[in-house]
Amino acid sequence: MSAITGEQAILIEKPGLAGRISDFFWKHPHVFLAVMLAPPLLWLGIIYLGSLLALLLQSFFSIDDYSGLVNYEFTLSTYGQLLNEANLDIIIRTVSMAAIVTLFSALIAFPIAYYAARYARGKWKAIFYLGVMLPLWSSYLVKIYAWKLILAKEGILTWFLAKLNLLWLLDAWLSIPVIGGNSLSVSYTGTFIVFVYVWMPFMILPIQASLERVPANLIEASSDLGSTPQQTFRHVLFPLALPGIVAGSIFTFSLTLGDYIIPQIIGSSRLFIGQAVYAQQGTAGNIPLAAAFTVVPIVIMGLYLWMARKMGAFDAL
Amino acid sequence: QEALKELGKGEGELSIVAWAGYIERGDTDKNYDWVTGFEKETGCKVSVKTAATSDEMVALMNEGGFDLVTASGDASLRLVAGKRVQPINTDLIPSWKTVDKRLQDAPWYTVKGVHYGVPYVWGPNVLMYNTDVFKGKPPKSWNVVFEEMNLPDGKSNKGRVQAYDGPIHIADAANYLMFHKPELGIKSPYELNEDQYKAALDLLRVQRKLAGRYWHDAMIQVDDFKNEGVVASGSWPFQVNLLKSEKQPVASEFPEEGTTGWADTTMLHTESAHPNCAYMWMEHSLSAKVQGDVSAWFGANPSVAAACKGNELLTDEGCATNGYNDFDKIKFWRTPVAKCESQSECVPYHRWVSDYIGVIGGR
Amino acid sequence: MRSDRSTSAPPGLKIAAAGGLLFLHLPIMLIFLYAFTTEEKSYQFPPPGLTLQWFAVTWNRPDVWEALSLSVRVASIATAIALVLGTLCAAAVSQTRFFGRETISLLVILPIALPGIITGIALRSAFSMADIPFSIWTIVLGHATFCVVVVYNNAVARFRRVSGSLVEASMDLGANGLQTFRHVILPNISTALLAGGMLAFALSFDEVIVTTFTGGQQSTLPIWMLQELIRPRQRPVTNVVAMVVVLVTFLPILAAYYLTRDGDQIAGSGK
Amino acid sequence: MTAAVLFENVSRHFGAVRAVDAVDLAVAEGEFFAMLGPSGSGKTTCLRLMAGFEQPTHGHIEIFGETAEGVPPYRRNVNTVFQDYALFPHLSILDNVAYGLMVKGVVREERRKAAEDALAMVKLPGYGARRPGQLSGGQRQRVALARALVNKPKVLLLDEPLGALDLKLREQMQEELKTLQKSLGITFVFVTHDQGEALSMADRIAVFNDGKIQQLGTPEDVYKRPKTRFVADFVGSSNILQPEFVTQLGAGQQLASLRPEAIGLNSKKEGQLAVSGVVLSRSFLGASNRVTVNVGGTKLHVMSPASSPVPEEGSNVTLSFAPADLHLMETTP
Amino acid sequence: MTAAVLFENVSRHFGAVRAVDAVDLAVAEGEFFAMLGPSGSGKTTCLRLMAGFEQPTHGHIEIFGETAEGVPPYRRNVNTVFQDYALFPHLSILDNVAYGLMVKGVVREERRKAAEDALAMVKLPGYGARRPGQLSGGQRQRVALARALVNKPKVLLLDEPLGALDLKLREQMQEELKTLQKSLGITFVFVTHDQGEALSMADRIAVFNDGKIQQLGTPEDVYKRPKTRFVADFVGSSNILQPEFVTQLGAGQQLASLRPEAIGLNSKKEGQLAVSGVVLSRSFLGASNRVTVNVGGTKLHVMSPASSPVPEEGSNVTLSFAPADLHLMETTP
Ligand SMILES: Nc1ncnc2c1ncn2[C@@H]1O[C@H](COP(=O)(O)OP(=O)(O)OP(=O)(O)O)[C@@H](O)[C@H]1O
Ligand SMILES: Nc1ncnc2c1ncn2[C@@H]1O[C@H](COP(=O)(O)OP(=O)(O)OP(=O)(O)O)[C@@H](O)[C@H]1O
Ligand SMILES: NCCCCNCCCN
Ligand SMILES: [Mg+2]
Ligand SMILES: [Mg+2]
Repeated sequence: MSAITGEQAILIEKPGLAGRISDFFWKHPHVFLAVMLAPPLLWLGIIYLGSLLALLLQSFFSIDDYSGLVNYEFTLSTYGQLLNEANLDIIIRTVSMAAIVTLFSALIAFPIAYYAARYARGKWKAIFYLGVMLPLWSSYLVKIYAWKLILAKEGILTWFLAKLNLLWLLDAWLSIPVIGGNSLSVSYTGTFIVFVYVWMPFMILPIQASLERVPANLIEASSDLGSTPQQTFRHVLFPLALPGIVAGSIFTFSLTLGDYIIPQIIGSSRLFIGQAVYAQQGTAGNIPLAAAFTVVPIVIMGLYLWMARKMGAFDAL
Repeated sequence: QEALKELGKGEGELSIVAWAGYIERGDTDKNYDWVTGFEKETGCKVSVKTAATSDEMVALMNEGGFDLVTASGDASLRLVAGKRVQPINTDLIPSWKTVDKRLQDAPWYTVKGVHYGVPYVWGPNVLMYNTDVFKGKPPKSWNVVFEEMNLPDGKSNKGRVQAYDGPIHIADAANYLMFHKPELGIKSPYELNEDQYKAALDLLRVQRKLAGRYWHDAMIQVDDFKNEGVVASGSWPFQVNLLKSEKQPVASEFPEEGTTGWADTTMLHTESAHPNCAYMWMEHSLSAKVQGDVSAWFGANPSVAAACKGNELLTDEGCATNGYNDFDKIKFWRTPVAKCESQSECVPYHRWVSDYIGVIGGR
Repeated sequence: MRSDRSTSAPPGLKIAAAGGLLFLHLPIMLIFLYAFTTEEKSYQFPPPGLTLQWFAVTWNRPDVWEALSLSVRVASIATAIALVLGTLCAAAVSQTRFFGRETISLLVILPIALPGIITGIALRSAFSMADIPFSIWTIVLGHATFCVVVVYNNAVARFRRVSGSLVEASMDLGANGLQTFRHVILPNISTALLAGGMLAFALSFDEVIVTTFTGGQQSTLPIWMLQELIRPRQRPVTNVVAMVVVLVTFLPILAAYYLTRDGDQIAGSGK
Repeated sequence: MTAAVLFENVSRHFGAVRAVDAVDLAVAEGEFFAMLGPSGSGKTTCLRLMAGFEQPTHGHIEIFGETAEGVPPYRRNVNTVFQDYALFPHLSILDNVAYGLMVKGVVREERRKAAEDALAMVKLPGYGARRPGQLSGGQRQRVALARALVNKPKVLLLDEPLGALDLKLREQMQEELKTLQKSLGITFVFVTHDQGEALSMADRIAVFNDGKIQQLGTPEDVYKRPKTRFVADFVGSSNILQPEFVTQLGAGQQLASLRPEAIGLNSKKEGQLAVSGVVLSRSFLGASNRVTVNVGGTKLHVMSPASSPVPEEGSNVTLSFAPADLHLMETTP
Repeated sequence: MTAAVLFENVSRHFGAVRAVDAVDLAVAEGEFFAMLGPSGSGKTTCLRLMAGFEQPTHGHIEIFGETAEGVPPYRRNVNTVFQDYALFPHLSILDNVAYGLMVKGVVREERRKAAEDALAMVKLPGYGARRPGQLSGGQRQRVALARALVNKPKVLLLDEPLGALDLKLREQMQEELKTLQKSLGITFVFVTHDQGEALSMADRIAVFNDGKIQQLGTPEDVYKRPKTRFVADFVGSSNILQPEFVTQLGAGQQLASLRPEAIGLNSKKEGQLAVSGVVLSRSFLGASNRVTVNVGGTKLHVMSPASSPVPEEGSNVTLSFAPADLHLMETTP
C-alpha cells in the first residue's frame, strides 16, 4: 500500500442513473422521506382512513324503513336509535365481556409468558414459542366449532363430567343467574370461555416480550434490598410488565369488541356489537345504524390506544 | 321499468339468492338435483347465495350483483317499493298458465296488476317436536313454545324450546294471541296496533325465558335438536325432513292456532346482467318435476298442481302431508307497514326489528 | 435472564403455565381427532370409529382446492403489499426523525387495533360508493391493510437493532444510497422481513371477518369453512383441512422463530 | 474479631467453568476491601456469592460469623451497588431510595424522611421527584449508593460502580466514596478492573486471575512486592525481566519485575545497577514521559518525570536502578 | 501547502444546541491530529462534518483544498473508523474489508488480494473467513481500521476507536496505531475524551468545550501552557489557584494553574516559591503518591514519586515549586 494516494480528496460525480438518484436523494432528504412515506400513507391514510371516515359519515344518514334504501340527508336520528335501550344493552354487554375476557386472558397468559421469559431455555423456549404460535395460527373457525362440541349440552364436557360423576357441578354452575343457562354453549359462560380461548394467545407474546426486557439485575437489586419474591413481583416485575399487558389487551379487547362469529355460534342469541353491526349492515341493510354502531368500538379503541401509547405499550407490541 | 319484450340467447351465467335447500344440485343427496340438468340444457351456469332471513335477502338485493331472489312475502313488496326487482312478462314463460290459480295474482308480488315474479313454492311454519319427549302425545298447540309447562316426559320445557331469530316471529306470537285472546281484536298477525303489538311482545318476553337460543340458520337448528337438547320449536318442513332422514326422533304438527307461512316468489333484479338465463330459470322452476322435487326436499307445496301427482320424490301423498289443502289457514308472511288495511294505524316493520332485538336481549 | 439460570420455577407457576398451555392445545387435539371420525353429519363423542377416508375425500373435492388456491393467492399478494408498505414505513420511522412519526405508528396499528368488522364494513361501503366490484383484489386490499402492521413491527424492531452507523459506514466506504440498500440494509433486515411476511401470510390466510365484507362471491378457505361448518355435509373434511393447515404452518412458524432469534445475535454484534 | 465476610475454600463452578476456585479470604469489619482482576477472573461471582445471588459449589461462607449458605439475598443485611446501578425505571428517585424500607414495612413518612436524608448524604437533595432516566451517570451512581446505604447494611458490595463514568467524574466519585466509607465505618467490598482505582482507594486488595486469588495484601504490598508475574503485569505497568537477563545483572536467577518509574535515565547514583541501551521511542504523558529503550534485545519502559530532559530517539542512554527495586518473583507465571 | 482539512468559522446547530460553534481549524497533511474534550463538547459532530454525515449550518469546509459542503460521504475520499466499529454483521471479515473496493467496482480477485494485504497489515492475516461476531474487541477494531485503510483515504477519521477496549489492550493499540500512521503517512483525525491518549499519540491537539475549540497546539503546549482554566483542568489534573492566592505568592494577579507533579514536598530548592500547609489525606497510586495539602484554606494536590517519603496525615509540610511552573491563565474560565 503506497504512503500517499494519488487520488483526489473529492471524487467526481459518478455517472449513471443510480448514482444520480442517490445524489439527489442525499441532497434532498425530505424528498426522500416523502417518497418513502407516500405509498404507506396513501394506502393507510387515504384508502383506509378515508373509508373509515366515509363510514362515519353514513351514520349521519338514515334509512327508509320500508324499502331499506338510504336516505342521504343529514340527521342525528340514527344516533338516537343507537342510544335506545336495546342497543345500549348490546354496547354494555359487549364492553363488559371484552373487559372480562381481557382480564382473564391476562391472568392465564401471564404465567405462561412469565415461565417462557424467565425459566424456559433453549429447546424449551422454542417449545413454548410454538405452543403459543400454533393455536394462534390454527383456524379460528374450526377452533370455535371444536368448542361447540365441547360445550354442547350433549357434548364432550358433559360426557366427561358424567364419567366422573361431576355433572352436579356443571348443573350448579348453569343454575347461576346471568352467567348460567340451559347449557354452556348457550350461556355467557360459554361465550366467555371461547373468547378467552381464541384471543388469549394474542396476550402471551407481548407480555413475554416485556418481561424479557426487564433486566435481571433489577430483580436482583430488589431482592438485595430485602424484597421477598412476592414483593419483587408486586413492586418491580408487574409494573414493568404492564406495558406488555396493555399491548396484549389491545388485541383481546378489540377482537372481542368486534367479533360476531363466536357469540353467534356459542351464545344465547343476545347480540354483541359485532353481531349488531353485521345484522344491521348485512341482514337489515341499515348501513347508517351499522355505521353508528361502529363508532362505539372506534371511540373505545381510540381512547385505549391513546392510553396505551402513553404507557409505552407500543414498544411492546 | 318495462318488462322484457322478447327472449334472447342465454348469457351463460345466473346467480340466485335463495333460502337454504331451495336450489339443490345433488351435493347433499344425489336424488335432489334440479340444477345440473338446467345448466346442461341452457348453458347457464348457476351460482347460489343462501340467505337465512328475509332481511338478509333484501340487503343482498340492495347491494346488487344478483339476478334472481326467492323472496318471501315479507320481503317481496319491499323489493318492489325499493325498485330492486323488475316486472315480469308472463308471456315469455310458457308454464305461467299452469300456476295454481290461488297464487296467480297473489298480492305479495302483484302490484296494480303487474307481476313482479313467478311463484316458487309455499308452505307453513310447522311445530317440530321430539317424539321421544312427547311420547305419542303430539303437541296440539303452540303453547309449548310460548308458555312454561311440563312436557309429557315430566320435565319443564324451560331451556328446551326455540324460536325463529327474525323479527317476523312477532307475527307468530300475534297469531297465537289471535286465537287465545280474541278480545285484542287482531285481524292479521302482520297488522298490529300498539296494544296488540305490546301484547305480542309480552308474550315473547315470556318465551325468552324458555328459549336458550334462537335459531337463525336451518342447519344450526338441526344441530341444536341433535346436540343441545331442544325438543320443540317453530320450524320449516325442511328441517323436519332432514332430521327424519337422519333417523332422529322428530315429527311436525300443524297446531290448532293455525300457522304463519311463506309463499315465495322468484323475482328478477332490476339490474340483472343475465335476464335471459333468468327467464329460462323461471320457466324451468315452474315445471312440474322441479316443483315436485323442491316440495319433496324442502317439505313445501308446489305452485303447480300437476306436481302433486306422479312425482317420485314427493309421492302422491306429499302435497296433503305438507298442507296443500290448508292454504287458507296459513297466514303468509307480509311486511308490516304503518298504513295497514285492517285498522287505522299499525306498528311498522322497523320497530319490529329493533324491538325484537330488545326482547332477545332481555328487554 | 441470568439470575434464573440456577433457580427453577416455583411449582405453582409450573402448574399454571402447563395448565394454560393445555387449555390452548386440548381443543386442537379434538380438531385432529375428528379428522378421523367415521361419522360425517355431526360429531358424537367419543367417535364411533376412526378412518382415513376423509383425507382422500378432501383431496378429491374441487371446492377445497378452489378455496385453498384463492386463499394462497390472496395471502401472497397481501403479504407482498404489506412487505413493501411496512418496510417503507418502518424505514422512514426509524431512520429519520420527523414531525408526526408517532402518528404514523398509530396509523399503522389502527387497522389491527380496530375490530375487523370495522375495517371490513368501512372498506365495503367505500367499494360500493366508488362502484368497485368485488373481486380477489378487494379482498387483497382489506387484508393488506391489516397485515402492514406485522411487517412494520418486525422491521422497526430490526431497524432499531441494526445500528445506524452501519448505513453510515457503508456510505463512508463509498457506497451510494442504492448500493447501501442492496448490500447492507437488505441483508440485515431480510430475516425480519421474512418473519414478518410469514406472520402476515398466516394472518391473511385465517381472516374471516374482513373477508366476509370485502369478498363477493369468491370464497377463501375460512369462508369456505364457515359455509361447510354451518351446512354439515362431510364435516370431517373441514377438520382435515384445518389439521393440514396447522401442520403445514408449523414449519414456517418454527423457521420464523429461529430466523428472528438468530437475527438478534447477528444484528446485535454490530454494537 | 469476627470477619465481616469469610470465605473458606469457596468455589463456584458453572459447568466446566471455574468462575471462583478454592478462594479463601477474610474481609475485616470496617475495611475498604478491593477485588481487582481482569475480565472473567471471577470478581463479580465472588461478590454475588456474598450477596447471595449465587450459592457456592464447595466451601463455606460466613457473614459476621453466621453461615450464609442457603440464606436468600433478601434476608442478608448486605447491600449491593450494581455496576449499571439497576435503578428501578418506573419509580421516582425517592421511591428508589426508599424501596428497601418500603418492603420492610417502614411507614411512609418515616421512609420518606430516611430517603431524603440519604439523598442529602450523597449530595442529591431535592432530586427525589425525578426519574432515573432524568439523571446523569454520576448522579445515578449516587442514587444507587443512597439506595443501598439507607438500609444501613453491615457490608456494602460495589461492583465496578465507577466503570461507566468518565475520567473526571470517576476521580471525583472515588474521593467521595472513600470519604463516605470513612465517615460511616461500613465494610466496603469493591470490585474493579482498574488498578489505579484499587490502589488509591483500598485498605487491602485481592488480585484475581482465573477464579483464584493471586495475591492479597495492602496496595503497597501488591504494587511493590508482586508475588507473580501476573500481578506485576496487571497492577501498574512493569518491565518483566527474564531470568537470563537478571542473571546477567548478577541479581539472582529468577523472573524479576522492575517498575518503569524506578529507572533513572543517565543519572546513575551510587549503589545502583546500570545497563545501557538505545532509545526506541518516547511519548509525552503530561506529568511524565515514557521512553522505550532497547537493552540488548530486551525492551524496557522508563517513566521519566516531565521535568527531566528527554533523550532523542536513537540516542544511547544509561539506565540505572536500585537493586531493591528489582523485585524477584516466582518463576511460574 | 493546502491543509488536509480546513474549517473556516464552521458551526453546526441542532435547534438550540450549538454542537459545533464557529470553529476554525486546519489539519496539516500527514498529521496525527487529536480532538479532545468532554462528552457533548462537539468532537463527534466535527468528525461527522469532515466525513460528510453532517452539513455545516454556517461556515466553510475544505478537504485538500476542495469545497466539501454538499458532497455526500460516498464521494469523499475520507474514511472513518467508528467508535463501535460498525462492522457489517452479515459479511465475513474479508468481505467487510473489501466492501469499499466492491462498491467501487474493483474486480473480485483484485479486491480480495487488497483486503488480504490490509488484514496482514493490521496483523490479522488468515482471519478473513470469520464473522465479526467471532472476533474480540481489539480484533474488531483492527478490522475496522483495515476496512478504512484499504480504500487509501486521504484522511482517516477515528471516533474514540479505543474507547471500548480495556486498559492493557488500549495501550497496545495506541502503540500500533501510532506506528501505522507513521509508516503510511496518512492524515489521522482522532477523537478521544481520554487526555492521556491524546497527549501520547497526537502531533497536535484541539481541546473542545461546548462546541468551541479552547486551545489548539502541541501536547506540550496544551499540557504545560493551558490557555484557560478549562484546559488546565481537563488535560491532566491541575491545581487551579485563584487570583488572590497567586497575588499572595507575589507571582501575578491572575488565575494560575500548577501541576501536582511540579510541587516538591519538604524539598525547597533555590529560586523556588514555597508555601506551607497541613496534609489532609494521601493516597497510593503505585508509581506515585497523591498528597492533598491544605494551604490556608486552599486544597492543593501534590504528586510525589513513590520513591520519596510520604508525610503523615495532619503533619505540617512545605510545598515548593519553580515560578516557571506556575502558569498564568485568562481569568475568564
Ligand atoms: N451464570 C453463569 N453461567 C456460566 N458461566 C458464568 C456465569 N457467571 C459467570 N460465569 C463465568 O465465570 C467466569 C467469571 O465471571 P465473573 O463475572 O465473575 O468475572 P468478572 O471478574 O466479574 O469479569 P468482568 O470484569 O468482565 O465483570 C467467566 O468466565 C464467566 O463467563
Ligand atoms: N443529531 C443531533 N440532534 C440533536 N442534537 C445533537 C445531534 N448530534 C449531536 N447533538 C448534540 O450536540 C452536542 C455535541 O455532540 P457530540 O456528539 O458532537 O459530542 P461529543 O463531543 O462527541 O461527545 P461524546 O464524547 O459524548 O461522544 C451534544 O449536546 C449533543 O447532544
Ligand atoms: N388467527 C386468526 C385471528 C384473526 C384475527 N384477525 C385480526 C384482524 C383484525 N382486523
Ligand atoms: Mg464483573
Ligand atoms: Mg462523540
